[in-house]
Amino acid sequence: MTEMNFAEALVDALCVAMDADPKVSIIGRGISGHGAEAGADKRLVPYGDRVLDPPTSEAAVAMLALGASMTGLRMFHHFGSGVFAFEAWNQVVNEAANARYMSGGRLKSPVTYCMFHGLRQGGGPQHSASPHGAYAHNPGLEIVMPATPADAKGLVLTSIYSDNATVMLVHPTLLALRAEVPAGDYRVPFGKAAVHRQGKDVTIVALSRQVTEAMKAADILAQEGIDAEVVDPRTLVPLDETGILASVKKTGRLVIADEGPSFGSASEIAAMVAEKGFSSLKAPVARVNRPHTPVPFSPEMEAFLTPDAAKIAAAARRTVAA
Amino acid sequence: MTEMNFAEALVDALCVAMDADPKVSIIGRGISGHGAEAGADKRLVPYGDRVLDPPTSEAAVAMLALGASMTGLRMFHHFGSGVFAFEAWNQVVNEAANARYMSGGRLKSPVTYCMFHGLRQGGGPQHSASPHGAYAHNPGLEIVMPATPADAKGLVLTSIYSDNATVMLVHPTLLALRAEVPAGDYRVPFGKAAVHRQGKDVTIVALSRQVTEAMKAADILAQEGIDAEVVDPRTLVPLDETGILASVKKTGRLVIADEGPSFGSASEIAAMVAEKGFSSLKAPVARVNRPHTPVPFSPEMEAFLTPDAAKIAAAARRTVAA
Amino acid sequence: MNKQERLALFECMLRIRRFEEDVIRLAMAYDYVGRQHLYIGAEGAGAGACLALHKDDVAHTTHRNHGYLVARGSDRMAMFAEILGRDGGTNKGRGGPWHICDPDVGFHSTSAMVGGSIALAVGSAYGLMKQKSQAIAVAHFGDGTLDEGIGYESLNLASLLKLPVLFMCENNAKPGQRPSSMLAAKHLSHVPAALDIPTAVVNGANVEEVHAAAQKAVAHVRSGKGPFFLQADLERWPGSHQVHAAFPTGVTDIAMAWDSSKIDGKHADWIKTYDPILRHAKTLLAESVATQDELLAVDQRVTADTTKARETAEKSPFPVASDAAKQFA
Amino acid sequence: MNKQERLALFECMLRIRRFEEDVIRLAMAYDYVGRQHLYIGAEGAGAGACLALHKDDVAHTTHRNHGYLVARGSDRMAMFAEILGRDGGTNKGRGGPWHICDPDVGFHSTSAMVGGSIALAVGSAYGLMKQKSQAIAVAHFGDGTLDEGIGYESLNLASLLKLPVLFMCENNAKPGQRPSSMLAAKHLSHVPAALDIPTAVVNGANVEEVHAAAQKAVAHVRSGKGPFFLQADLERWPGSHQVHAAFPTGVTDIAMAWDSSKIDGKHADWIKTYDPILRHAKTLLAESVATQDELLAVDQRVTADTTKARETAEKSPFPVASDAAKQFA
Ligand SMILES: Cc1ncc(C[n+]2csc(CCOP(=O)(O)OP(=O)(O)O)c2C)c(N)n1
Ligand SMILES: Cc1ncc(C[n+]2csc(CCOP(=O)(O)OP(=O)(O)O)c2C)c(N)n1
Ligand SMILES: [Mg+2]
Ligand SMILES: [Mg+2]
Repeated sequence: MTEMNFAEALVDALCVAMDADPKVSIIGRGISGHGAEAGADKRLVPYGDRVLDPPTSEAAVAMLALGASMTGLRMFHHFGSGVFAFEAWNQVVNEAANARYMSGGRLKSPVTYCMFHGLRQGGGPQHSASPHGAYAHNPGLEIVMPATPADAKGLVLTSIYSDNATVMLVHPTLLALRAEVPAGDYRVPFGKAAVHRQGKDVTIVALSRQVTEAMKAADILAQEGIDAEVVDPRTLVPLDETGILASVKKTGRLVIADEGPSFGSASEIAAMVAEKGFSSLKAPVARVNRPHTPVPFSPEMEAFLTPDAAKIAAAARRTVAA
Repeated sequence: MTEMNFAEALVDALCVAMDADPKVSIIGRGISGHGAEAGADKRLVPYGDRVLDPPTSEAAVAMLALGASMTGLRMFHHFGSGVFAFEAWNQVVNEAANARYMSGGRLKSPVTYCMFHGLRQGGGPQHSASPHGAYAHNPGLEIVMPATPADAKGLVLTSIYSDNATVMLVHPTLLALRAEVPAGDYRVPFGKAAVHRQGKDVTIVALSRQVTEAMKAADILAQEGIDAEVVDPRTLVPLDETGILASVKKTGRLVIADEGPSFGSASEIAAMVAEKGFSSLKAPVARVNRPHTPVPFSPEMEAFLTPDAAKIAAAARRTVAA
Repeated sequence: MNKQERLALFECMLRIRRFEEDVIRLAMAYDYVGRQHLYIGAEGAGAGACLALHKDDVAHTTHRNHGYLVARGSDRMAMFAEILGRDGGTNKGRGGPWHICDPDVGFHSTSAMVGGSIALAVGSAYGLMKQKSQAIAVAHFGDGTLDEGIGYESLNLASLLKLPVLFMCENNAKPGQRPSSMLAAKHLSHVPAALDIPTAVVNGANVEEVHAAAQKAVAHVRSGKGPFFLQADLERWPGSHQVHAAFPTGVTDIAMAWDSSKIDGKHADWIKTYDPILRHAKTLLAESVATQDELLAVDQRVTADTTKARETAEKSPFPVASDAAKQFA
Repeated sequence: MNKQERLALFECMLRIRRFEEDVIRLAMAYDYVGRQHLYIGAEGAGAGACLALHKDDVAHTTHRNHGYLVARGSDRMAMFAEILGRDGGTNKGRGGPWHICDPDVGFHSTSAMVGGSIALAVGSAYGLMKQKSQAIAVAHFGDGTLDEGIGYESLNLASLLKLPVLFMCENNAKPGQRPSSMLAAKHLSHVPAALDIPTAVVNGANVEEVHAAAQKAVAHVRSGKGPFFLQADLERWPGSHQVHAAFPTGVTDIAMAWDSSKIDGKHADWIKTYDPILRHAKTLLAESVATQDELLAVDQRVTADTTKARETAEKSPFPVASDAAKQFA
């Protein structure tokens, strides 16, 4: 265990994988973003041309990664912002997602597509998307959203060693988050939620940066005598339905905190519980999402749209009171 | 009123719009598909170069439509299969969707993007997507899914005269469906569900081709003494929440029939009701979707995955028994 | 080229033709067989290129894929079975006609998206280069691929990184019909040339010309000099975009190479002057490389093999429907 | 070119420079101001091209957009206000610095996606042509756009349909730094040339050269002959990709054009030999088109206007936060 920030944990995972396996190969730059944590990427320099800095051709580069993965390389391709990856939508959701299944299992596609998502302050209408729900909607992809430095490391390593195409979404505001991270080849299993806080009154299922906000909300709620359980699915596909249902069974109440708009991840989690955990529910499900609108640049407007601890706490209060 | 098939109704709407307004302009070919209904497109021939047959460059062509719409043309762009439109994902969900809002309302973007979706028998892994849920996840777009010839005509005309970017998804197996269609400039409002059948025991919310299947299911159920109400939202964005909630309030039970996989439209409708109509619900919500998997070519496997009347009826029975 | 090689080209082309004819028969017999994009008429390009490759060279193909797989020796029974969605298919029935995958003979993913094959082949080339393989990658694609931005991006990537990839473009964008591409370039090959990729253009109906050019191109790529763009110009077979299964030019009778009275119908001209198989047969006869009987014997063998493969496939079982949502691990 | 025109080019460039300097000041003062992509150092290209346009010509720009808007007379107060996210901004604060939109002076959507502006401009050209307008469309974009497939597709569409669009490419992909494009083409302009689009290449630091070439290119496009590709080669301003607001070359003092003792710092060389504004000032002085005092007077006016616009914007209100989800109808 060493304390490091999320950006360092991401890069540490890549170094561990490259050291252990000559077939691991990386595409992209700015894996640690463009902010104060960007220096973490320096650890990649000694790996030379195992880290490819590609042209601004997202579609062809995504296919380069996929095609190379079919020859046996384990590819990790960072797109930068998730909206840049939109240029490679067909390549990720229709080519990579289907590749293994449609070959009848004859091909493997060990490729990981990583990208930033989220309301990041000043991203404006074109740079603020949180597309994890839309990716999860396309069968064949594994969808991964680390919320802590340790999970960042453990999920990167599991992604790299998965023989399926994986999409990982990172919130840039998490890059600075510091915590203990296990050393070496640490892997976090897919499909296993993390319960960050036990509670009995209400379940808060939170994704990515909203895990931090949910933990803050739980602190606020605790002062009011509301005992919240905070559950982070960590992977959307596969989704730990059992873990989520068990928590809702205990608390009877569900709040979902996610930056994505409607028709997305929070919708799926709510629907799944309304189907399979209906008898546990004592109150309406509540979603804390960004409203269904393009994202304005103006800072106060953006803040108005952004899910946060206060909004999560308010939803939890309503749910508990219902 | 004239009886015509869905393909003819689509084309009729385009002709009505082009006759009334010289600014209406079309891009694409095969609007009526490649099957027995393809002949309907012949009515477009006399419009000459108001119908552009473009190169296989989905991204640039989608932007051609968007850019032209900003100069005052009302553009209708048919992509062919929805998976081809994946090549223009960024252009539709990040450029067109944001254009009007991000200009502070100074630009209009009267562009309609039309495409086929769905399990169409033999489409296999790469040609069977139903991406309406993923489109709906991107704020700024209006999402339209006609299920009848009259709605096809009325929704095309409303789309063309909308000043926002609109995405319309058509199931190719609907093209042959025949019914009465109003003459002239007939428009169907966005955000207003159609109740195709009144019932008191269970609400079936169905989309696109599943409306036909839901009506068949309702017939089957009627013979068993179950009185199903069939509701077609017709537009996903805006969604007629009031109409859906009113139906669920009456029946207390909800089945959603949609070809899309999870993390999509059915998820959103289920979640919305679990939030806003929870007190009406007497039983778990049930979704009839395609399972979360790439789509195999093999015909019996594809049939196994495809939502149909029998599966809808089975879900309704379970719900009523719960 | 020696006799054996020239006959091998003939046999390879004929194998493709007989295969595709049986695909039409299947499409007539089974209504669920997907829309067919047949390789008839393009055999000169496919056979000429594929016989210049090594077994471990990695190819990616488009929707019009059967010809290459047959040329490189994929099991035809398994190919037919795939087209029929059977469990014994190359892809266990999951892929269907557009996605036939056979890594054993060098075929990785086949994409039915225009622009898919070229981009994946660039990826294979990257993977092969990083793993210091002697194999090269091949992108089989049509002129339509250069309409797509990803086609251009892929050419650029290959040129930038000097990747070992052969771009094998089949250009059937001939005037008269709606072309499969709409490119403002005066010549397709100006696009790769602008990106500093060496190019050559050959007549796709002349299998020996294609083969010689492909051998040169492959040698260039294999020697580490980077990509090469080989363009075979083709005339579209009249049934090449058929929605309903049909034999517009009829079943090929090899005797048409010496007895033109057997040729008739609306497309007699195509058969007489264009058909790359008959053309090669005529050359072999004219240059006394083979006799009519030798050619007929090859045909008999190929036809028998093909029929047997098809019939076996037709009898093979479907996968268990309820396994549809099971993923491969 | 007469004195008035040559001075207009000077004033236009200076207006852009003073604007961008104030953007840096704002970025230092307000932490929420988005990442800035400034037009400093490229004024020769922007002013040279924009002054060759008519008011109703429709332009689409990239993330590096301020210069064009200033050049064509967009209200600088509203531009500053937009950069500050204020209600009085060009886009009511919804767009921010990357998306400034001002149809009144010919600016439709500004896209911050590489490849966005070129593709939208092709669309505008299509719309203008269909409506038989005399106006033309202009795509302002950087070399990076030719990395993206959509850039290539857009060139092809314009050439195929003979659309009235000027492709105005600013190429700052100079060796030494990480370039903003990675193209295997020996020259960028080989790409449009392969697609049969006429091209010209000019030195973007020489505003008069750019302007003359732009006038010719615009005349070609306006006469209905189809698209034209004009490439201005530029040297990147040291702060052109700044994440944190800074003045790497300092605030421009026009007197540097005649008094080089005022030039110092790490980037003195760039200022002395490259700065397009000082370069033009020197020409105007050397050719006795203007005096030092005249130039200083222009600067005084421009600086005062700019400051006033900025200060007004800083005092202007934010939009009501709770209106964020309201759509425009
Ligand atoms: C991205 C995408 N857009 C459109 C299509 C539809 N489509 C199928 S085949 C084809 C033409 C392809 O032409 P070409 O590559 O030259 O092959 P050909 O059929 O001429 O052999 C098109 C446009 C597709 N498959 N993928
Ligand atoms: C589709 C997409 N991919 C990546 C980016 C990230 N990006 C922002 S600016 C830039 C470089 C653009 O280079 P160029 O167009 O030459 O403009 P310059 O900054 O050199 O003026 C890139 C890659 C983007 N905005 N959009
Ligand atoms: Mg072709
Ligand atoms: Mg540049």
